[in-house]
Amino acid sequence: MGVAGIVTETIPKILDPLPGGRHLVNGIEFIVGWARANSLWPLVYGTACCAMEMMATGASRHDWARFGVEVARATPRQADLIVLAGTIVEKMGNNLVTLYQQMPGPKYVIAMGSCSISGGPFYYDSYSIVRGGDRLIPVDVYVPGCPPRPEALLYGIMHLQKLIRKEGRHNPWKVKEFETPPCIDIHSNSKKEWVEIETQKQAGMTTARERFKAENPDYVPYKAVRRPKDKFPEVPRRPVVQSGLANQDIYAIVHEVFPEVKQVKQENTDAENDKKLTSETLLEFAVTKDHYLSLLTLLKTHATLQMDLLLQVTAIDQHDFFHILVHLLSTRHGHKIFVRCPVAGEQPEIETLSHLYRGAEWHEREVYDLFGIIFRGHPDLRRLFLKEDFPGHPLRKNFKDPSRIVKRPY
Amino acid sequence: MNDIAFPTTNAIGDLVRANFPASSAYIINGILGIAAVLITVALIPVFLVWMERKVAAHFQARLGPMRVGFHGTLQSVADGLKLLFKEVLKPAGADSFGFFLAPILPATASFLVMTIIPFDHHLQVTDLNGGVIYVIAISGLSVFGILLAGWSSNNKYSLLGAMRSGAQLISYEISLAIIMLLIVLVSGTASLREIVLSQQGTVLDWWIFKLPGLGLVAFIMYLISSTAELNRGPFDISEAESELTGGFTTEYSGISFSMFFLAEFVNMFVAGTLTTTFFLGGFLAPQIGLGTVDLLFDAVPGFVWFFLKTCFIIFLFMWFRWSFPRLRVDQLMELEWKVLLPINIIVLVLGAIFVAQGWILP
Amino acid sequence: MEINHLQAPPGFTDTAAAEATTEEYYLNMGPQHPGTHGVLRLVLRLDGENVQEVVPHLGYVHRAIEKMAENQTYLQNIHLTDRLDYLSSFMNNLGLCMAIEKGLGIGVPERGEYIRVMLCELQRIQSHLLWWGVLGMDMGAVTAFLYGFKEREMITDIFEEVCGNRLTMNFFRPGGSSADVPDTFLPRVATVIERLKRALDEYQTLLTDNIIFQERTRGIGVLSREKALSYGCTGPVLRGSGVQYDGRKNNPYSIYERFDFEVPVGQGGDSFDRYLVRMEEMAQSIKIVQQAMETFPTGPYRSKEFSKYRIPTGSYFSQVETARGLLGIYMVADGTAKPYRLKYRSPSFSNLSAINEMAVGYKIADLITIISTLDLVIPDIDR
Amino acid sequence: MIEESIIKKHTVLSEHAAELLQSRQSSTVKPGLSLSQYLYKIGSGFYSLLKGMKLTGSYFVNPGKIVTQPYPENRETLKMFPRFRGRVIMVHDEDGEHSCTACGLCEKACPNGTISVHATRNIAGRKVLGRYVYRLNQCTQCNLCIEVCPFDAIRMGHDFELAAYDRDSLIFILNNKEGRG
Repeated sequence: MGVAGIVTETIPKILDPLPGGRHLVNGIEFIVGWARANSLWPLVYGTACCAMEMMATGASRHDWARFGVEVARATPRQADLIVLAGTIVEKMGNNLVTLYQQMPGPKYVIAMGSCSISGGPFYYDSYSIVRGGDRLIPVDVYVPGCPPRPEALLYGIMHLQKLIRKEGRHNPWKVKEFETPPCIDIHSNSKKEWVEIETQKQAGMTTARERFKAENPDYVPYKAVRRPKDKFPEVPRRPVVQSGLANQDIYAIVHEVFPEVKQVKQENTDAENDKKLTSETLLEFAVTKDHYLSLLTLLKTHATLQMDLLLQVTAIDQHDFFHILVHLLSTRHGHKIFVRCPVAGEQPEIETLSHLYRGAEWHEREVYDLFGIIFRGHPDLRRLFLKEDFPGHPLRKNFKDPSRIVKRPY
Repeated sequence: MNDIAFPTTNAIGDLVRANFPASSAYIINGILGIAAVLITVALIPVFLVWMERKVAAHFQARLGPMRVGFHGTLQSVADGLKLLFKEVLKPAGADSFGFFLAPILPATASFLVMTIIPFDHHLQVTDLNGGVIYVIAISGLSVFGILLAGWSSNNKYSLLGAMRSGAQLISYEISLAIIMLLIVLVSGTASLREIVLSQQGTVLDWWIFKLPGLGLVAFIMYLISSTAELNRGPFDISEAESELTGGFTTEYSGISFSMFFLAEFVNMFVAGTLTTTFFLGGFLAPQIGLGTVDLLFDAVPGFVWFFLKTCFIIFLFMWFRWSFPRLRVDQLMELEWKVLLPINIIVLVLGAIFVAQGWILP
Repeated sequence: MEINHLQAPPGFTDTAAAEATTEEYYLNMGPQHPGTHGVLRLVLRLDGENVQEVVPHLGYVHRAIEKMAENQTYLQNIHLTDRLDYLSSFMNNLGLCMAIEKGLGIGVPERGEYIRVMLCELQRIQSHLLWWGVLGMDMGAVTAFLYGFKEREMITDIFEEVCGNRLTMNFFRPGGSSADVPDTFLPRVATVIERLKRALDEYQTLLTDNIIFQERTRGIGVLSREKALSYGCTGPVLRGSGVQYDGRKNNPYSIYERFDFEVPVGQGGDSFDRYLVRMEEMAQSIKIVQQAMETFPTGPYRSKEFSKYRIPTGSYFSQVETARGLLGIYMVADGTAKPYRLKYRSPSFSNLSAINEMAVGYKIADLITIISTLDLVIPDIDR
Repeated sequence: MIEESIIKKHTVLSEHAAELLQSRQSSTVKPGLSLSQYLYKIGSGFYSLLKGMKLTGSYFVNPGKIVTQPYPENRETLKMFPRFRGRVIMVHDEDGEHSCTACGLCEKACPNGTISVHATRNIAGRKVLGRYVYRLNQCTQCNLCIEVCPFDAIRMGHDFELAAYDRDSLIFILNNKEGRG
């Protein structure tokens, strides 16, 4: 509780009965409130886009130092204000609570931006979001916006200063009890409530309706005027200059070495000239599991292809099997090659590419984390984004976790 | 040579000596002196915190504290009061004795040094004839506070910060001591009052200009090493916010943190006063040689000149801090041992030659 | 995850040298740390001040954008790309719009292309200004942070006037942009360009020429050419290591081949090279914006508007050179109004993966400088 | 045969940066600087520090360079750009009528489920707008709803001073009256 907490509680009990004691107590409370309000030291904490607007508020043009909010301390020990700038994610949740508990004495929280108020754009369909900062720590002021303007944050800070000045005797150290509202689908919930009100209202309206129809039979309904749709011309696509080797040459080179590797037929190309590919369609090879590694070593080491940069290794869940996708780019020529390899089974396995491209380590860890595909020979296959004890692999189409995901209603 | 009649007499001291018995008068004078120093030490950080934030703001093209009193004058009062009423936390596993002793040491070190600084002819608590040696000894004390704070708060960042500042303060004390040695050598006395009086005469008699090129070089070296002593400016590697989150003050909150905060600004004031005492002629008014202007300057009491010069030096410290990036630890050590130390030793030797040749009349 | 000091935490190669004279320890630069630009957590194995090994932990701002993308229409996905790498939100929008245009086979009128190029280049300058400011603050020169933001606010005013929001614009649509540029746009851009030129010289004196800055960045965090390619780094990090690859030149998209600008390439691959590459890029972007202003065409700003964007089945890939590197958007459409799979290849993800290569052997202070010259945006990594 | 032809020679950095790079090559060689290099480095280093201080000094000396726009004091003169997206408001003409016909297009276009359009049947039995619920705490001001509205019924307002003490006060009902039937 700390010394000063008890002091501000017990002073009034002693001084009130004394003559003029009340004015003295109010004087002390005013000064203490004024001091706390005018020297709010924010914690250096920012997770996402709102942190940029918080930095802009701290910069020269908006300059929150005018309010005494200046010494942005990196340690929670010397900070007395957390501005929840940015999305709060489940994994960051308990770190945020420990930060809040590490802060001393009278501490205040501003929830900045709709992510920290209610989960904002990530409310629906996200499995790793905390829908609102006040589910973890008691929030004093909510500043809506995405991100809110620096002036809006300054208005929020002035709002908080008003709150602190009024605090006075009430001991600010008692952490406010806060209840965490359940994660319900607000959108369809409000529709359900409206339907109940609506049925009641319509039930009572039948008699009024006949009387209205009787009184003015020639009632003509109001016709809303539509906004004129502005016409935009149809513009043909500009021919894209394909840098590097043309798709056919690459296909020819690969076809010599791997005759059975076929070209993934892009549905949007015209059907009959399967071979003649327009320059814009992707060159995607469908390869089986056993040729996967040898094809990729060929692509990397081939003298003319020189695919020296691995763009990404990712996967697609095709309901009964997965597609492993490897995207390669040649920085010398500029052409790109896409490789697709189907893997089946509940816990599919494939060789790793980390000895070819060191960057593949992280991409493969992400695919393991989100899809559950094992990469044999991977030096350090752990979950990359989610916590170790996260149930299941979320990017699979059949991932069901009602406790975390709120389905989008429309 | 130094008993020229000075206009201001030691009025208060004589008053006390007049109507109190001899033994108690000495004690009362001492207590009054200490009280005066403590009051100034309490008020100075309040002013300096405000000055630092306004100066930093104007350097950065912004306004700084504006709303908390006229142009933010009450801002540092609000900060101090808020820190007073904050909860004081001790992290689990922290050694409580060391944890709460640490903030006191740097503050006491700077209070002790304040006792012998000559603010004016008679505005000085005591005048030790070994003043400079006393300053060197006491300024070594603040290192203990920082090391103790770093070790006892059971946090890797504070330990890192404390080790860094330990190495930094120890190595920069050497070049500080060498330059003080040069001043003692050149002015002939070690008592601060005598050093100031040895700079009497026109502005050119100040040590910064008296020794031809030497004084300026020594002044710059002194500025650099005293910024490093303060853990400020390009040398704030001990509480580097962007690396060690808070350095040795990471685990301190409330009143214990405000002791470190206060000690930093009092130290800055002390470093400013020492620079003015050694190089800019302490409380002496700058005589330029034009008759009327000299009289006008003389009319202004000594301690006003003293504070003006100190504020200019403090402004320089702030200017360094807000214009340069931070040095790395090993670059800092390299700067001290490979750049400052050789130059200081050369300056000391040249100073000795000047004195031996008798070019400067101490 | 509790770190006990004797057993190496996960991810570390357990090669604590037996005969190490000084005892190594593990330091956790936690998710909330001023030096990690957001919520990136680094666990370092330190020998005194020297970094022996760095293991980044991600996921502290993983908001599952790719799972959400499968349940949102294409227009709603464009709005989400702002929040990926919020310092180049125009370029993210452009990436997804180009993928959709490739799917629907629609073109973009001249004025729409010019608006896109000018706004993207202005956003590149704005992002580099913020990077420059935060680099200065990470190295101790807090004044650099405020000077960087001073100019950045002017460009933010242009964006606010054009699209209404300062940071997350959601302005581009497949076929052009959602609204025309107001007529005060060109004069305002002209004044901002003049002011930026003077500002770049100021930055030259404040940081680039500063001896302390050069001492702290020269020869620090060297990333060799092969390592950069093998880790998949792109953008200024790759060009700093000497590889001449810039998406706007090597794989030209939109109308970049009409403007003539150079691609700065460093030699040594250390922090100072990456710094100079970005400073030079700012000057080049100013050149592009000036050329675009001179030949700014009139006419329609977007092509035919669709009420429902249904993209025929197939996989499409579009690539944009954002301020941090190559953003690749791989879209698998199944004919309905919602994408079947939308994968964002984020540049910071690969740039960060090379941190262990660059930071080993240097001090903690250098690690902060290296992270700063990587110019990371953590939500771009975690998506 | 393909490599050289394709890559156009890109000019390396501007002269200044190139010169720095050359001098960097020499300075990364750490062993020992010759005395002249050592003194030159101290001299040029000291000069570069002074130049940096001159720049910050110029900002300190003339207050004309201060760019701060003091928010609460400049409230009267502070005007948002015409296209600024504060929050969604419903356009009401002089006698309080709005032109929303509860078609629900904006509800479907919104990515975050911010808008709930509740239709009701009025006295004449026609479907009109009953209650237009707008949850500002979820809105990301992406302007999709306003672009899709066929009747220009909703518009982006310019107010940004919307901070509140509790979460529920950020849910607004935008229409004053039932829709015109």
